[in-house]
Amino acid sequence: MHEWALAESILSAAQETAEKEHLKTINEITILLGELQQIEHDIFEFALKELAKTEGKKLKHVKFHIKQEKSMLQCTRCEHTWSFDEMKKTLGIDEAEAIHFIPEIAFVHARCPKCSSPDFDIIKGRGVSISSIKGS
Amino acid sequence: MHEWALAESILSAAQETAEKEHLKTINEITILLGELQQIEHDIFEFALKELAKTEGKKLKHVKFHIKQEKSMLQCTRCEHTWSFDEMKKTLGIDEAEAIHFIPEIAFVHARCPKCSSPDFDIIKGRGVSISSIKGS
Amino acid sequence: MEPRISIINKRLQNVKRVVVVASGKGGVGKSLLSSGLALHLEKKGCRVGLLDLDFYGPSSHIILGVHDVFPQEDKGLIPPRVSGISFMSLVFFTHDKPAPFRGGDITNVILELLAITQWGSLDFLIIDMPPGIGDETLDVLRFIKKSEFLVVTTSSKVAYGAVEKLLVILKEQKIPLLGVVENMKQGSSSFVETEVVGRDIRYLGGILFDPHLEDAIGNTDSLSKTTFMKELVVCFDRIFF
Amino acid sequence: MEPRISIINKRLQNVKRVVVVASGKGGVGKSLLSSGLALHLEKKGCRVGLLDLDFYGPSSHIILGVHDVFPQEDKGLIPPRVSGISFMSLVFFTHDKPAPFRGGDITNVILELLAITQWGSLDFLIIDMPPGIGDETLDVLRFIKKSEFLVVTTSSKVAYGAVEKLLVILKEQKIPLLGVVENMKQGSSSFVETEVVGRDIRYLGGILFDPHLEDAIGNTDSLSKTTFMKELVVCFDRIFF
Ligand SMILES: Nc1ncnc2c1ncn2[C@@H]1O[C@H](COP(=O)(O)OP(=O)(O)O)[C@@H](O)[C@H]1O
Ligand SMILES: Nc1ncnc2c1ncn2[C@@H]1O[C@H](COP(=O)(O)OP(=O)(O)O)[C@@H](O)[C@H]1O
Ligand SMILES: [Mg+2]
Ligand SMILES: [Mg+2]
Ligand SMILES: [Mg+2]
Ligand SMILES: [Mg+2]
Ligand code: NI
Ligand code: NI
Ligand SMILES: [Zn+2]
Ligand SMILES: [Zn+2]
Repeated sequence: MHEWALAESILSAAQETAEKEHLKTINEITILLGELQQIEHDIFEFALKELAKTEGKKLKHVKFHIKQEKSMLQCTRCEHTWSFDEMKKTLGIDEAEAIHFIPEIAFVHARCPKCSSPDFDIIKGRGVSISSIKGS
Repeated sequence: MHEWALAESILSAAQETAEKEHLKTINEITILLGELQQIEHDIFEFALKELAKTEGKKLKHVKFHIKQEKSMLQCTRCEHTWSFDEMKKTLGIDEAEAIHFIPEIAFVHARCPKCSSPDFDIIKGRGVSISSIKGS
Repeated sequence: MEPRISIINKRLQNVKRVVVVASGKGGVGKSLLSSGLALHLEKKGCRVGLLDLDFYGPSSHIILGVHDVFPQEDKGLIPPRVSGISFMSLVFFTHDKPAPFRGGDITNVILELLAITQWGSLDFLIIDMPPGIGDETLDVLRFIKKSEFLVVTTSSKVAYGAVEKLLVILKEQKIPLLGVVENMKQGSSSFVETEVVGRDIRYLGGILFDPHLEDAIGNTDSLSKTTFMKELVVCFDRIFF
Repeated sequence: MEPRISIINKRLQNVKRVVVVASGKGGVGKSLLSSGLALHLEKKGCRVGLLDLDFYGPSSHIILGVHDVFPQEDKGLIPPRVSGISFMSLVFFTHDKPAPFRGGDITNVILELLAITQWGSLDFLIIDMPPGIGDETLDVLRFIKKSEFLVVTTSSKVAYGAVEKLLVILKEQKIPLLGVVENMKQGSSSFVETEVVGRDIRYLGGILFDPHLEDAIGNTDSLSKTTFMKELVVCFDRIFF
């Protein structure tokens, strides 16, 4: 359940935004869960809701929209693109779990499926990010 | 006149594109000159035209469109943005010339005008780039 | 929007001091000094954390002889205790394989580690840095506002040439600078001391080259008994106690 | 579209061999070995270039005692001759001030240097690398297809732990690997040799710690007379001649 730590960062960023933009309440936060980090929707939503209860009045009535974001990896050497779905097949359980903790561990345990290079980029779907915060 | 070396890279990239996309001739190359690198339009155009003469038939009738690209620098720490125009005022002649050779030397000789941080990004207008190559 | 930045202060709110052991140069003893300092502070009764941010050549786990431990998952990751020190390193995830990261990846890894690690209450968090003034250094300056730098050099002109560049940046940016340690001294040249003092920076003293240090690597009891550690204590006690 | 990548092969087309002096670890002697190797090859009658890619701690100009020279502008930049070596370094542009680059900047600087430097005809281009397996290493692998790596380590477990990671990557990627030099040897442990040979990599020999080397830094005549250089010649002549 290290997901709590990331959920906490979402609420803290929301508070910061409320502060900066002088919002009285935050109504809605839209969150992207990048495929590479393999975070379960339900666990994450549960953590967010539990945490929101103790975050004070600005987050009392917040709604969370959680969307999955497909991953895209691209090789710097041969320009081939692929996804975590495909990468996963070559990973052991420990390796996939290490990527769950730190998505860049993909560069340690995985290679371009076409040319075997370790020099690739995470183009999309890395981890947890905020796509929008709405308040009033 | 180190500009020749960069002009040469444009023609070489054009040849490569012609090869890759099976083009018989290259008709037009649109080039951006990023403000930070301080390359003079006329010198660069002259170099391109001279070099094109000896590049073989694919580049015999090529037209060059050279556009200036305004620069934008942004501070990672305070998010302030500025341009090379503004930066230039704080630079000595040697420093500006060093940036002409290697644009990243800006991180050596310049700072964020608002917070003095060396941790800024070149968002736009770094140096020579190709915006399009047209052929048939 | 990047949510992780905003949680970092909270993660470090019960950490009293963050000591960043850095150098413009590699191989000057940053890692030995980081581990040595952490062990010493722990012995003195302080609560100490050690974070290894050298991802290409992580060394702290080798020096401390870390085996068969893993962070505990509990609303984040709780670093395992190693010789009384809360220890965090990427090797828990890399399984000690190569980490061919580009600069942007480094920033992401640092952000992730800082966002999910639950250090709890500490008197000192020691950070073992890689060499240079690149992404790791810029990110520590950016994300960890309470950083205090401890800079390591050797007596060599080549080493000091690189170290000086870090000192220039730290002074210019008005970053708290605890001072400079001159490690692996062999001769009696006062070149480094003169240079450092000339820049109005505290010279913390020299530590001699210890021919027996290598044999103590991987065993914290042996390490504590080296002349290296005796000299380290002299350098550091004058700034921390 | 990035035009600079496509010109690099042409810039290096009359360079017979590119020798990349690298290590996972800092402070193991990459820069001393790069300069020493360049000086030696030049004495043997080869046409030699030396490129310093360690932007945070450039050292080659200190070792060779480079002063008051600048590249000549002629359809690019022609490196100045220093003790008979065509020498290129970012210090010509930084004026030896700190270069706080992030990874993406490093890539841009390397691309720019490779695109505009006119090396002419060379038998050897020696590249003095920074430590690690980050942007510089990945970019050399990406942009300079004829790279051959010469890897430097010391006898220390901590140093070899980092060096091993570079070796793993180079072997895995099937990059030409000339071998490993064990520098600054002091004891007689054969730990490094055993490890290297066990990975089916050529062990090029050891070079002893030379207490007089520091005094020769900055003066190529003195450098040529050190025992360091004598031992270096023994290690390298068996691969280059
Ligand atoms: N005072 C000392 N005496 C002898 N050897 C030392 C001393 N300090 C460091 N070393 C050795 O020097 C090498 C580099 O030290 P390390 O801590 O790994 O440097 P860095 O972290 O700066 O790269 C290691 O082999 C280490 O054992
Ligand atoms: N064989 C040797 N004997 C004594 N000192 C050495 C030897 N090789 C390197 N050195 C010293 O070790 C330090 C690190 O060398 P350097 O070439 O700068 O390493 P790197 O480029 O790997 O960081 C320098 O002070 C250098 O003078
Ligand atoms: Mg990558
Ligand atoms: Mg920058
Ligand atoms: Mg270290
Ligand atoms: Mg070096
Ligand atoms: Ni988890
Ligand atoms: Ni010019
Ligand atoms: Zn590939
Ligand atoms: Zn700023």
